[in-house]
Amino acid sequence: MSSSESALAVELRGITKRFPGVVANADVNVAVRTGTVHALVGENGAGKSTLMKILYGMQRPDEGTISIDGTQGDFHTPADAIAVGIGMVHQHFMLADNLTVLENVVLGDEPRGGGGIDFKAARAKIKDISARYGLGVDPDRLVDELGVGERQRVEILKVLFRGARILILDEPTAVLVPQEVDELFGNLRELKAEGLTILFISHKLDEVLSVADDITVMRRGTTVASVAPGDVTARQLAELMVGSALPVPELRESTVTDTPVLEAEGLTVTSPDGRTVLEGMSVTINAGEVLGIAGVEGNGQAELVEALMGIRPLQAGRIALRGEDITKLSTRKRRDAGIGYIPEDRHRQGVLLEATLWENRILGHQTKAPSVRGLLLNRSGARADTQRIVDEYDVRTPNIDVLAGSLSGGNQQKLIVGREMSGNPVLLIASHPTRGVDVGAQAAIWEQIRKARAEQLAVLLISADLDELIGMSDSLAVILRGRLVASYDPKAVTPEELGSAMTGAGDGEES
Amino acid sequence: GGGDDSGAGGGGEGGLKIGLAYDIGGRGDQSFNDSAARGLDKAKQEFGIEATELEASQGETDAQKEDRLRQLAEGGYNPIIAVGFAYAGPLGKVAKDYPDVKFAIIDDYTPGTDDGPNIANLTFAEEQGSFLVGVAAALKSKTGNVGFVGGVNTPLIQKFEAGYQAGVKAVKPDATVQVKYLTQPPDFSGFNDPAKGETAANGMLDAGADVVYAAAGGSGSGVFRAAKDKGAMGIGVDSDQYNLPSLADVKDVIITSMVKSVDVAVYDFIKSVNDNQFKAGNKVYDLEAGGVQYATSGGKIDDITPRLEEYKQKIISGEIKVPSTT
Amino acid sequence: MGRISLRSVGLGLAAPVGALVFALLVCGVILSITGHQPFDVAEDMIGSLERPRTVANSLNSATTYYLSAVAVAIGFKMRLFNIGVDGQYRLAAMLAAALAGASFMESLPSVLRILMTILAAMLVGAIWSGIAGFLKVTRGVSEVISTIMLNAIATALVAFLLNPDRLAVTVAGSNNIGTAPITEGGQVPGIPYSGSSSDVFGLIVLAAVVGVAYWFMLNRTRFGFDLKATGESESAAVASGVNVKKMVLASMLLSGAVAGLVGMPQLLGASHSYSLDFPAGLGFTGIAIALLGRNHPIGMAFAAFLWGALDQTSNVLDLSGVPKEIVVIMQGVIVLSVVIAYELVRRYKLRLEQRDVGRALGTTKTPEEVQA
Amino acid sequence: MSASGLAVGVQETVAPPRRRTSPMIYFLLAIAALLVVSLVRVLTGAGNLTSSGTVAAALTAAVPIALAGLAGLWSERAGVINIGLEGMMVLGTFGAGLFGWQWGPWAGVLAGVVLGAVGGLIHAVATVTFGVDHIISGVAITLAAPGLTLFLAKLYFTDAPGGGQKQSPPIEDVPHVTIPGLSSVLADIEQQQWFFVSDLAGLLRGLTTDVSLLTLLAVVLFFVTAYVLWRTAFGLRLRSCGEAPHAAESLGVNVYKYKYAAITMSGALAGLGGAILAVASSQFRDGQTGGRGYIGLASMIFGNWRPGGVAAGAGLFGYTDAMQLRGEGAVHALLLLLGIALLVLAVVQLRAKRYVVAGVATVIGALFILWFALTDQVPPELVSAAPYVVTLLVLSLAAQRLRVPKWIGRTYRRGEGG
Ligand SMILES: Nc1ncnc2c1ncn2[C@@H]1O[C@H](COP(=O)(O)OP(=O)(O)OP(=O)(O)O)[C@@H](O)[C@H]1O
Ligand SMILES: Nc1ncnc2c1ncn2[C@@H]1O[C@H](COP(=O)(O)OP(=O)(O)OP(=O)(O)O)[C@@H](O)[C@H]1O
Ligand SMILES: [Mg+2]
Ligand SMILES: [Mg+2]
Repeated sequence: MSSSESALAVELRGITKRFPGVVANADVNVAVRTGTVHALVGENGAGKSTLMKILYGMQRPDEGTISIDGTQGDFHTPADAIAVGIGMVHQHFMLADNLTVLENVVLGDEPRGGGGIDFKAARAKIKDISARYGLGVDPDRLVDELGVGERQRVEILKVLFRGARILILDEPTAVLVPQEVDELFGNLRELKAEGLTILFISHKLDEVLSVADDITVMRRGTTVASVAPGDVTARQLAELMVGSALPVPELRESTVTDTPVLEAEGLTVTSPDGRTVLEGMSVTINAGEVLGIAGVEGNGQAELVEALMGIRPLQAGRIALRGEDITKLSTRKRRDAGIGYIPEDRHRQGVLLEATLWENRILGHQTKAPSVRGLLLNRSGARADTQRIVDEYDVRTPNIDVLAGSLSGGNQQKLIVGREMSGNPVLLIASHPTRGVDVGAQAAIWEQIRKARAEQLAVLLISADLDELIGMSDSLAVILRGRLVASYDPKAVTPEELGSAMTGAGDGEES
Repeated sequence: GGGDDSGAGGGGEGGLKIGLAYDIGGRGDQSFNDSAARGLDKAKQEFGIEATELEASQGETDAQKEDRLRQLAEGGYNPIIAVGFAYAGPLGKVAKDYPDVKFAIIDDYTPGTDDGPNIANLTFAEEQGSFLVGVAAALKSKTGNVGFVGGVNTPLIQKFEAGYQAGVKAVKPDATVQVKYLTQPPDFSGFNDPAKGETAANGMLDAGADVVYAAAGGSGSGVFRAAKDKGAMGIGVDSDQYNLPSLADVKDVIITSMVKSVDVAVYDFIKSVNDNQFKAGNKVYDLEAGGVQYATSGGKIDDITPRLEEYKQKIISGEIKVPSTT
Repeated sequence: MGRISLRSVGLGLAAPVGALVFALLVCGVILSITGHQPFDVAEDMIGSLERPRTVANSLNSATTYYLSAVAVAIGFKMRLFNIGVDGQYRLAAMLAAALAGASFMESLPSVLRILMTILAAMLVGAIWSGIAGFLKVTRGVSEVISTIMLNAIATALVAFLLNPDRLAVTVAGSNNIGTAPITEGGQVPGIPYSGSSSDVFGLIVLAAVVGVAYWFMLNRTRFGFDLKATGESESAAVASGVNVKKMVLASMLLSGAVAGLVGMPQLLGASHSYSLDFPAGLGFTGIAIALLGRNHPIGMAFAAFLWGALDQTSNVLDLSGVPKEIVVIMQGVIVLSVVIAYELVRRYKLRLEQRDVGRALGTTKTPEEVQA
Repeated sequence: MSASGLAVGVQETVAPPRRRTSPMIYFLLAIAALLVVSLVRVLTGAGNLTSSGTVAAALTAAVPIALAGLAGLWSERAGVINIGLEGMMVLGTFGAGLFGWQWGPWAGVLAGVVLGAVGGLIHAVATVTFGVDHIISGVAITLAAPGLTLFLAKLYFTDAPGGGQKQSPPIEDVPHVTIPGLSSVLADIEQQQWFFVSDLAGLLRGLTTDVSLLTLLAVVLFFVTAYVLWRTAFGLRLRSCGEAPHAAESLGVNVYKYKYAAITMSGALAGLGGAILAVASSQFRDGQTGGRGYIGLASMIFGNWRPGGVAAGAGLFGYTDAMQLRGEGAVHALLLLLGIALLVLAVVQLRAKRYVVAGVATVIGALFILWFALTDQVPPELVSAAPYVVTLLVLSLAAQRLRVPKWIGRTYRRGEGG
């Protein structure tokens, strides 16, 4: 450990934080040297975000002390943390969509002038920072119009705008493509060169090893190790995190047949403001095939999925399921025809947080046994089948009468996967099926997809996790600005190649 | 029925114990209910009697009205006075169960309430009084264009309109009468919205009217304000509005008022019971009985009182028959 | 499980009881400040409940309030705010009254006549609320605005129709105006209540039926599931295959149909004619009761009775010189404090539930156990 | 229940990239509208359509509604639905009655504002501190306020001269102002009945003649609101609480504080609206607000949560209300106006290839024109519905590009974000 060699920017000692039913942080100790990039790793729910929120004054620790540059601090609100030069970019973006970039950035620290906000000064300062770090942010755009990458940069700008000396980045790379990640790391190195201290959380261990100066590993709410990147491999790090080996996404032998299950032709979708978001896209998936779609978020994946599900109207195009035209069918009819759907945002589309597990079992299957009988609900049928899913998919819950909202995200996801697999679908549309899910659950979900594929299920897999895509797909396509621009053989492609195709820089080959 | 209603009944031993149930608005509405209150006050002073006043609430049912009357009857109040036609149904039922209690209802004489031997119906010939103020309006108007602002579009207020129209036309057959009701039932805010009254009156004045009759309860003050701003004339309703403290600042435009003497009716009724002279059935307070009249306070119509008296006599004699519907 | 259910029963009772006590306290303070005796007032009100008539009248008020609340609750369950129950029931009652009073109805058998009247009212209510539903799904017009506007338009329409040239008849000597009285065969007889001069509305049965149907619809049918799902998360419902537009239209129609019933107990059981003094504003009371009863079929029944009883016992206050508006204040405070109490209890329950989940899953381990 | 209601039917708004409509567009639209109205005026001879009297009355009628709408805007911009506006207005009318009667109209206005603010504060305690459903709290306040005021009115007003159980003694009015000279010149032009010119003169005269200081105050408040909410740090923070409170929190903004400020301000403005109503009517009366709080709420939604839109919504309502109160003739002419407006809309929609809307607009428009042509008068009972019908029609046919504050109706608790 080299922490004694230079001054400490941040020192967390004995931090404990309890939530009802959970000890999120238990006697956590972290020391961060000034002018370094310090990575924090750990599986889902290990307590990383909680710890950072405590450092940032968003939550109060039950026990423990925080020292900044050697001085002990007592942060009641983020304002206190901001005052001593701490800035935080949150795991989930903290942006107001209906405000402009400028408004989002200056919020809480507005330059004043002439009785109001000095917009001119603010604009100049934002442009200046944006130019200096190559963030390329236009202060007058509405955040609503921005893509994820741009939003990320706005978040960083917010922090820099306040002149933070200590930056906390909670999973900043989760939504970025490799090129964007490189850019971000370029920025981080530049910041470090200026003497800033960076605290950085990521699940991507390669990244961590490439950018961090020090690494702290958390498990189950406490710090289990502090290591230097030179001393460990990704594998060792992973084992420190979970206490066991990492699961690998991979398919075994090919099960692809030549019976097309999904045939979509010329799908065109326009957004409410008239932009074409999906342009003449054609997709075919055969029984037993997993088609992976790679792409930077916001290039039409959501629209493709929703168009297939009948949630979004088509301007043009035709969709057939097992040879039958379903273009004009409603979402319900499509589900009845055998489409299962794992949505990307489970809280928005996947579960009713305030309904019980067994009621959530019925959701999406309101027309099918065993949850209904004619026009009436079949409560006992639904309950029994929910119990089956809970058992088969290892949903961790005390019983099936708890509200879905009281399960962790991973367990909610397992319930959704179990539900969508029931009733033997012929096509599964899976959007980011393992997003934000810890390794155990991840392995379980992959296993279920493999099993169904072996039983001739066709799968459309959309994911931001390139390893998952490459490992789980039989064929791969890249989506860019509403079109499929390239196809790859997953056995032969590297994440880097995919990444450049996703940003439009690569040259995909037909396969 | 039966059970709990069998008790009580007859009046108190000493002085009378009067129960009075107001319509929505209650004592102090500077209008109809207030007039009843004045009659009660006068009787109280004169006969040294005891009285309890209850009041209706917005949107209540007949059952609540009935309950109100029953509570009075049970409480030994006698006589009991119901102010307003809305009490008609409930009163009919209650009166049957309390044959010894004397009841009076103001503004209603419908089958069901007229047959009770213990109910006095006190009704008014509003159209007759309105006729006379219509005559006054026509005589005072220089433009031959007058207005009528009704508070809420109900048959009762339509009676005022009918008489007023007839009065105007009697003097100037080709005169224009502009008519506006502020709200439609069950939105009774038209009796409570001077701003609406002012807007409506302004519209009439802009369209050439120079006298406006405000049969609009509390909204009248807006009508008078409009008249005052535009140098026009206004006619009040129910009581002699020239003398109302709440209208002191606009009183100089109020040339007359169609006085509906609810106070007289209430007082007379109490007196009749007090003197053991109660008479059931309809008592019409018309011009002849002095139940309706035009006010002369302020002296603005002194010049035309002879003409008005002339018409009044013709109505009393039956020579002119005033319509009660338009 | 036994422990949990005991706990939830206790918590379930804590909220309303605590709130009621709080509301009484507030009113007591107001009364004391203004120089009245809170205990005397309470005694008067409770005392008046000993009169059978007051109970019967409370039941009658509750019947109407309950129907109104169910109409509102159907919308609430899927986050539709039908402020228009008021206009819907008035228009429905007026037209149904005109139909029921029409002379050609006299020849029909009583049951058929009543049935037709009630169906007509439901139809009118549904059409009127359907306009708001239609505008919402086709044009995205907020139902809050459209129902406010439709209330006022209904008022004008009723006034227009309630005219001797159209659907109304005038009675000589009366200052009232209304539809032709419904003759005996078209009326619904009351249920005698021992000791009371007024009967209990026969249509209290209808209210009960509506309540059971509401419960059944919500908890036992696919439609009800879709309705609740839409209310809990529109986006999740859409993804599950619910056609939200159809649901909006359907639930607005349903809500309007129930709203159409609101005026029926009063019309067929007491007034027998729609006239100027037909009670107005019941739609707004319905909102308060639905909120108080938390859209729950039984909860709303209690709320409706509480409300009715408060209304009916208020008459007695004027007799003792206490402004009866204290009751309205009490109603407002009860709504607010009940809801605050529920919220506090809900948070507490959630914490308990999370703790249970945590305990069951063993995530509450200490760091030592983890490291082991 | 609660929250902002269902999004169904509302066209998703994606702000058109960087296309800011210039004020010139609005100006030209207004001119075009006035042209159509004056055309109809000439065709029908219904002078009331554009007379200064109508405009003045419209202004007076619009002010309390506009203030209620503005009140709603303050609250909802901070993320809290305020359906208690009606109740807060009632408190305002009572405050004005009680204090205005004894200490003059300005004291009354102040009292109305303070009482309204107290109502707002209660709403804030319930919704912000206790996380109560916003609708419930609002309904409870609307329910309790008239009860409380009546209770107190009986105590204070029953025996006062000119007062009663349900009304206060008279309140004096505040001064009214007229731009000297201008009014009479405009009056002359208005008299000429020239096409457009006279109509414009009528419009201007109505807006500059005999205007109550309270009306001016209301107008000023609209500009102040626009400035404070969109130009100052306070306003930015307040709006951010309605859009993304956790983002605001993460930047050190005390969300509770801003919500409290916004809702209290909301109550104060609603109270002001009520007080103005009472002062303009010379007294407090039970039931005086007559649903204006709800109409204000409607005008706020109509106005897309923007001050200019709220003013337009309240203005439209005030205008049609004034017109219907001032004489039936104008409402009859309104049929023609609506008919023409609908046909214009049909053409616009046709060009945008929205055939269904265009078709419906054409049919309804033709029906209105037919109704106009075949009758001399709208039945008086129906006339009173004019403002509501017009508002509903405008709303139904205008595209619903509403942008609701994102966090509206939802509970915010510190430390639960991210
Ligand atoms: N506000 C809260 N209330 C209750 N429990 C919470 C709260 N926030 C976090 N937790 C719990 O604390 C634990 C740690 O959560 P935290 O978000 O810090 O994990 P994390 O390490 O950031 O995970 P991830 O990798 O998924 O972001 C979780 O088990 C979660 O259940
Ligand atoms: N703000 C909060 N309030 C209450 N409980 C919370 C809160 N945030 C998280 N939790 C609880 O923490 C647990 C899971 O939270 P956490 O965010 O760590 O899960 P996760 O596995 O990371 O899933 P996700 O990817 O959806 O965040 C659940 O029990 C949830 O109810
Ligand atoms: Mg998480
Ligand atoms: Mg985290």
